[in-house]
Amino acid sequence: MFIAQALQNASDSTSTIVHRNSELFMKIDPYGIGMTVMGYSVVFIALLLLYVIFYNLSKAMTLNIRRILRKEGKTEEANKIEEISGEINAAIAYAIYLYFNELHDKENPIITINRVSKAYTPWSSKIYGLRQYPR
Amino acid sequence: MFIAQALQNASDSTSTIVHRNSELFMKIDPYGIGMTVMGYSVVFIALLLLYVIFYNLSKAMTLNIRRILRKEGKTEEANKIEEISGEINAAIAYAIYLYFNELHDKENPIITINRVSKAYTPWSSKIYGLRQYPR
Amino acid sequence: MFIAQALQNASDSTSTIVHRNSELFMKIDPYGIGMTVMGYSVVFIALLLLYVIFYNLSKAMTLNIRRILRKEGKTEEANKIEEISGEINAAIAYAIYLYFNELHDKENPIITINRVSKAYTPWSSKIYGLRQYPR
Amino acid sequence: MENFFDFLTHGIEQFVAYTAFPNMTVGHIIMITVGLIFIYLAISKEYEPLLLVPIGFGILIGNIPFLESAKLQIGIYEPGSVLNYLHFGVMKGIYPPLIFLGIGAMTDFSALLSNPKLMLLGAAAQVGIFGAYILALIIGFIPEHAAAIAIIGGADGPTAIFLASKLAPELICAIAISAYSYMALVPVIQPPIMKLLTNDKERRIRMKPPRSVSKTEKIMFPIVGLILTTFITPSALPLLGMLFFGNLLKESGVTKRLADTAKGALIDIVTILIGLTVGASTQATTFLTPESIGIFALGAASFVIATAGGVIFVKVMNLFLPEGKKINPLIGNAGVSAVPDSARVSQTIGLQYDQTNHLLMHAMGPNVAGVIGSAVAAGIMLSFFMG
Amino acid sequence: MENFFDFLTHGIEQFVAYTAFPNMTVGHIIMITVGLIFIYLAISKEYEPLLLVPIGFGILIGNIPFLESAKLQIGIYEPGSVLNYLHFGVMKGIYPPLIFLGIGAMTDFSALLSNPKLMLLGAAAQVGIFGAYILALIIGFIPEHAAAIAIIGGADGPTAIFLASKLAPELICAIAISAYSYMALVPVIQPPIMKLLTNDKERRIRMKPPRSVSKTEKIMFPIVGLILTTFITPSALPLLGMLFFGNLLKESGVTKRLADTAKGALIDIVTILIGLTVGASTQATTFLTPESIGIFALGAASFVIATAGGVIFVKVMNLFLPEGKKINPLIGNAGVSAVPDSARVSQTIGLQYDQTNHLLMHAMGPNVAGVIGSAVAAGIMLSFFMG
Amino acid sequence: MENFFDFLTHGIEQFVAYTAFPNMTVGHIIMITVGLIFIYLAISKEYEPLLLVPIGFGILIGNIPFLESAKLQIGIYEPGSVLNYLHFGVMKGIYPPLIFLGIGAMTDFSALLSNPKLMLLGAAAQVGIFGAYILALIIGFIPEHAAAIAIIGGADGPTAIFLASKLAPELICAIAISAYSYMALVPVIQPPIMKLLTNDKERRIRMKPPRSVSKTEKIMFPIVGLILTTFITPSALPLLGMLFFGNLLKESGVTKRLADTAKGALIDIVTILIGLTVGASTQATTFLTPESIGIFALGAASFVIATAGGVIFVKVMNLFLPEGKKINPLIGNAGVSAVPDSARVSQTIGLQYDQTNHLLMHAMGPNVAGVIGSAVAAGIMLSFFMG
Ligand code: NA
Ligand code: NA
Ligand code: NA
Repeated sequence: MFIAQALQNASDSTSTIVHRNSELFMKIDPYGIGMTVMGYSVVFIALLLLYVIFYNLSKAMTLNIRRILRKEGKTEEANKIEEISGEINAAIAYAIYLYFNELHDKENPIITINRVSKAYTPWSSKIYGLRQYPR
Repeated sequence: MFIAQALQNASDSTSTIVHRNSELFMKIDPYGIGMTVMGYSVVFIALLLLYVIFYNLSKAMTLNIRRILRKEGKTEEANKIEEISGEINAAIAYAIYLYFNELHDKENPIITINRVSKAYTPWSSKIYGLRQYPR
Repeated sequence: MFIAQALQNASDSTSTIVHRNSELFMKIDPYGIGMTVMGYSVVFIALLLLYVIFYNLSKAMTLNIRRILRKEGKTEEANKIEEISGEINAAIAYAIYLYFNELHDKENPIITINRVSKAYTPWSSKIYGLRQYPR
Repeated sequence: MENFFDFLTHGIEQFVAYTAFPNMTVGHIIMITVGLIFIYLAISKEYEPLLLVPIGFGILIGNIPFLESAKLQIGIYEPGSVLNYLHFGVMKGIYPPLIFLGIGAMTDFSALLSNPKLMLLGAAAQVGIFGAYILALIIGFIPEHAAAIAIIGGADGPTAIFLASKLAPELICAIAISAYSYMALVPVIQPPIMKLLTNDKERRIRMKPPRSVSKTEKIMFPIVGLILTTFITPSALPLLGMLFFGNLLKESGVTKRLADTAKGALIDIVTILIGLTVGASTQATTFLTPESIGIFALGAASFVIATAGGVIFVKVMNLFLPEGKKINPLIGNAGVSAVPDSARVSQTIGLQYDQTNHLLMHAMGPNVAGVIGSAVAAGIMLSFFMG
Repeated sequence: MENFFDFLTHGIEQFVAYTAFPNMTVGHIIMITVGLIFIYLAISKEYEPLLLVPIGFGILIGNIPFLESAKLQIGIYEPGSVLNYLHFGVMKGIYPPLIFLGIGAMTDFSALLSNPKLMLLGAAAQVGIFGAYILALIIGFIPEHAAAIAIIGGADGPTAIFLASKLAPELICAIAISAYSYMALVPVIQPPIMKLLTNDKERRIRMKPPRSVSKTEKIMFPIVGLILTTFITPSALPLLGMLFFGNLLKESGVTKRLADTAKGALIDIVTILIGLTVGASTQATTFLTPESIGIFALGAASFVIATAGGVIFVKVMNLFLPEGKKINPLIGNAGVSAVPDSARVSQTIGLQYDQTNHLLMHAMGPNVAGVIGSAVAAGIMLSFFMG
Repeated sequence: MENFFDFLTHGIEQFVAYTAFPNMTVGHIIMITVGLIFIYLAISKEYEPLLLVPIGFGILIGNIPFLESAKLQIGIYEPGSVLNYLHFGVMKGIYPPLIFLGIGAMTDFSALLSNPKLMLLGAAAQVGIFGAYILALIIGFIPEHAAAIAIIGGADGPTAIFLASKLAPELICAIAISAYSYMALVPVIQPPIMKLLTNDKERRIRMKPPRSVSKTEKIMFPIVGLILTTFITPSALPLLGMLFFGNLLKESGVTKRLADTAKGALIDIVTILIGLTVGASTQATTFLTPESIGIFALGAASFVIATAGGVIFVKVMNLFLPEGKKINPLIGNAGVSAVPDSARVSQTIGLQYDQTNHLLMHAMGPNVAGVIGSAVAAGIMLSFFMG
């Protein structure tokens, strides 16, 4: 039924459609329970999937990277992958500083992480070249 | 009469209205004396009011600020409020420099005043923090 | 005929015109030989003229500038006009560096030439003032 | 001559009639006061100044009284006026995706990637949206309006404006103002709720520092994120597409200059225009309505529900998490994606109970996840009503 | 085959017919020369280069002769051409307020605040506007055109374009070119008038250095300024609203990045587009008319009247001011708000008579006040004609 | 109640119907793969990343499957969608001239001015355009489409989009993608051809270092260049007018801030929008057609012809040039104006045969001349078809 309607909708103006659906909902979902149940679960599904994928991806990555590094003999770097307390403390320190100076600037999070993001990458190392180029 | 017209105008296109008024003026104010008298006086009234308000405001401010500073024992700053010859000379010097270099750049006036604008402010001193933040 | 058509075209929509001409070409220039002959020669004419003008202009300029410089006794500069091997080597060196760093940045050519472009200019020397002004 | 004095007197009459004074209403005074309060809070309290200063001044501009019948092309609702042209990007939902492009270019998702399970907190906080939807229906809003209002609970100005422009154009202004106001007030709204719902032991939970995140992960995130989230809710494409596009520009490492402009000149220009026009659209004659009051009430409610929802969700998660992996519920509020304010709140409150327990890094995760969460929620509502 | 040579010959015919040469008129040559002069003055004399280079090159672009009947979508007046799209912002008066936003963000009103009575000089100089209005009527322009032309005396390109777009769209181009030309020529026009109207003693008057201005005053100025001026002339809102908005972004201290963009990328982009399209709209076939000549004559007159008015007004004020508080009439010209050129003129002339008497700081006051003054004048004229 | 479960089931049905999964086709998968390849090449191989990253991500955005019948205003071809608004600048050919403005502001024509005869190489390479035109007609494209496709041989994205928007709007997307793809692949396409057509002696030819270029010459170039080229082909005005305008802003020396913005924020913003929308317009349902394949084949051919043409032309010139003035044919390819990539190719290949023979400087000349050459060619074709 909905689909049929959707197809038929194609001929109407947006607002007409919106309003027709709205009236429908007023009848069959007057308290929005249905909308809540479905909407909230979809939001969860979406982020849950994202979680699952990156949870496994990062696992794979870490192993993979460490293997590469080990091969290159960069053992200390390899271990660095695990813990970055050094950077993180610096980052936090800076974050706090920013925090107390109340710089309302969305870029803060970037700054706090910057050094971390310079971690080893399997991609072409040329990339780093670019980051320094002067605007 | 004008108002009535205005209300009736509401139904016409802009250009029609403009032209109707224009013809009206051609009849009753052929030399623009009326326009001049009224227009010029309104311009004066506007800026005169601005003058009156800020003349008194600044008076109030200065006293008020000096009181605060005195309370904080910042006597020398308190006096600085009155005269800023030091800054101003620097400012002028720079202005002259710019002037002879003919930098056609509307931002000059800012630069020439900058130090002055850093004068004491009753607002949250955090403000200064922001000014330095790197773009 | 074409012109007449053009004038008559004035009343039609762009796409109609385009299509009418297109059909015409399909008849009389099915293999695009005509288009090629004319188009390619016009491109050449345009750039050939540009060449002729700037070939002579630059000749004139160089002489003219050297004369001025000689008058001002800046002989070494005068000779510099001829050869800029110094700059050019620097420029190339930098170009190579950029090249190997593969900075895909259209501004490269500018940089490689910059110093060169600071050569003597008969225009008001004030110009230089501006180039340094801080954004 | 007599004619001329006629003109003078009439002219003065007319001039006076066109000044603000005879056209002023109580509404104008109220709104101008509101505008001044916004500006004061922005400057002296520094509540989201980049939003409140433009909006506040916009409110002043939008509420200078004028003779509307005279078609002087001043008001934002008068075709041909400059404000009306600039408002187009709000009415058609064009500005929000551009803002998201810039936000993507300035957001670092490392915090999220280093501890992916925090993504769920970004989902949890969206309960504020659906809670507000139910409340809105109860107090009598029709469903499409209820949905547009409910999205305020997403704590995302652009998302709210975008959804409202599709579902309830006549309410855009009130919804936007309400959304931005409560985002600015996050530091005031959230702390009491967080303290109410947590016990001392929970507030002291320490989380291990996030791990390093590789460049590859950061490059893959916007790509995988786009495909995954928009495959589930294609109608969130305008928002999420731009968000992830901006983020790829940032992380690719080879498009620095584009990312810099996207998070610099571009987002600044759009921020100026969106703030100014949203503010100006609060023209007293159209803004001061019962609906507006209802919208503000619902907005407050949605933020409370969202914050509570986030905190409680963490407490539930902790029931299933092993010792040492437990999450500090003080970062639950951060799913309310007023980036980075709600994360800062977690940090402050955390420090109040343990001077050495820095939660900011951990709170950034749910914080950015909340942006994605509310965009998805908006997408679902869109498809429900427009489909 | 025969057909093919037919095509070749016709093709060449057609090609030639489409080149500039057969379509060139004396007008084109004149205008191209004008464009070259603009560029020369801008580069070698540095008269307002940020305006004259774009306008000058725009004049060249607008006067490349082409077969107009062929609808190639080249000309600025051909629907569908790029120039036509970019010109929209001029025709609808959208660019001027955006320029004012940037000007507000780069203008420091301290000089004005430190000595508020200088505001009156900004009003005085606007006599140039009304003088020109009377002259325009006398030489036979119809009132609405006379008003649009008269605003040139305000020495404010954006204001002139804005008013013209509402009252005399067909004259925008000539009015804008005239306004910008004379603004660039301020250093040439004003000095003789200033010397003529002042005596040696007056020229040496020293004024005490302006006092410091507090941050609060600078923050309150755009707010109070907006409310006060637009309450009196709401129709000046599009210009003054943006001017004061930009200034608040600058002075608030918490919106630095928005102010930077407003006075940087944003105003630059609009300046490029406004200069280019205003220049290009001088298409010989539509621009070279008797009206245009009249407009240029009136423009010159208005600047002379404005300068004289400013200087004389100071002399009158001095009659009522006590010794030591007298104003140097050499800053009277600065009410002609070609910021900051007319202020620079005061400075140079002042130095010619007293090597140690720096008037620049004092002249900046009337200079910025003049911007407000002419915007108010434009507002009044708008309400008179559109009301 | 029964009603409610009805709703739930239907809701789920509907929700699923709106997700991407039921609407996905093989085409979508193909295009998404293409998008991922673009992004991979841009990031890891750094082929024109500033173009390929936006286009590649745009392809992803444009190929998220959705229920088109539901009018959700998602797709770039749905009126009212954000992408549709942003695509306007492509459809109407507004973005390309703005890009040219920025290119002009960042291009230094010194290399060309110091050795003007290199301009001819910029003309020679345009043979690729006309060669492709003939081929396109042979494989059966109608003339106006053939012309729009042929311009790909000009190796100029903006020029291609501009011409296509006038002659073949329905093919813009394929033409733009093809043009940008091959521009990115220049380092792969050209070397073999260059080596094939030159002998060892030629490859070692040394050219004397270019002479210094005076400021005056650099200022006169955009002015003379504009008048001369557009007098011959007025229809190239939108492109060449902007190119030379930008260059004057750069060289005038008095409009630095305008040039900086033109080659900074402005070109970045337009690049983001043009890349994103061109990519998004590859919506599988409309993009995957036989025409598109033909267009890609012709694009490749045109680049090969252009490169060969440039190299051969140099060899012909050398027959007439005296010893010591001969040109190294390895810079012949540079007439293909993928600035500065094709010039870089000359440099690398040159170094392969003589470690000390730097051709970059010399190759920049034909490189920038090629931009002018292809714009002129586009102008001619426009006048032929639109006249
Ligand atoms: Na959110
Ligand atoms: Na003025
Ligand atoms: Na080319």
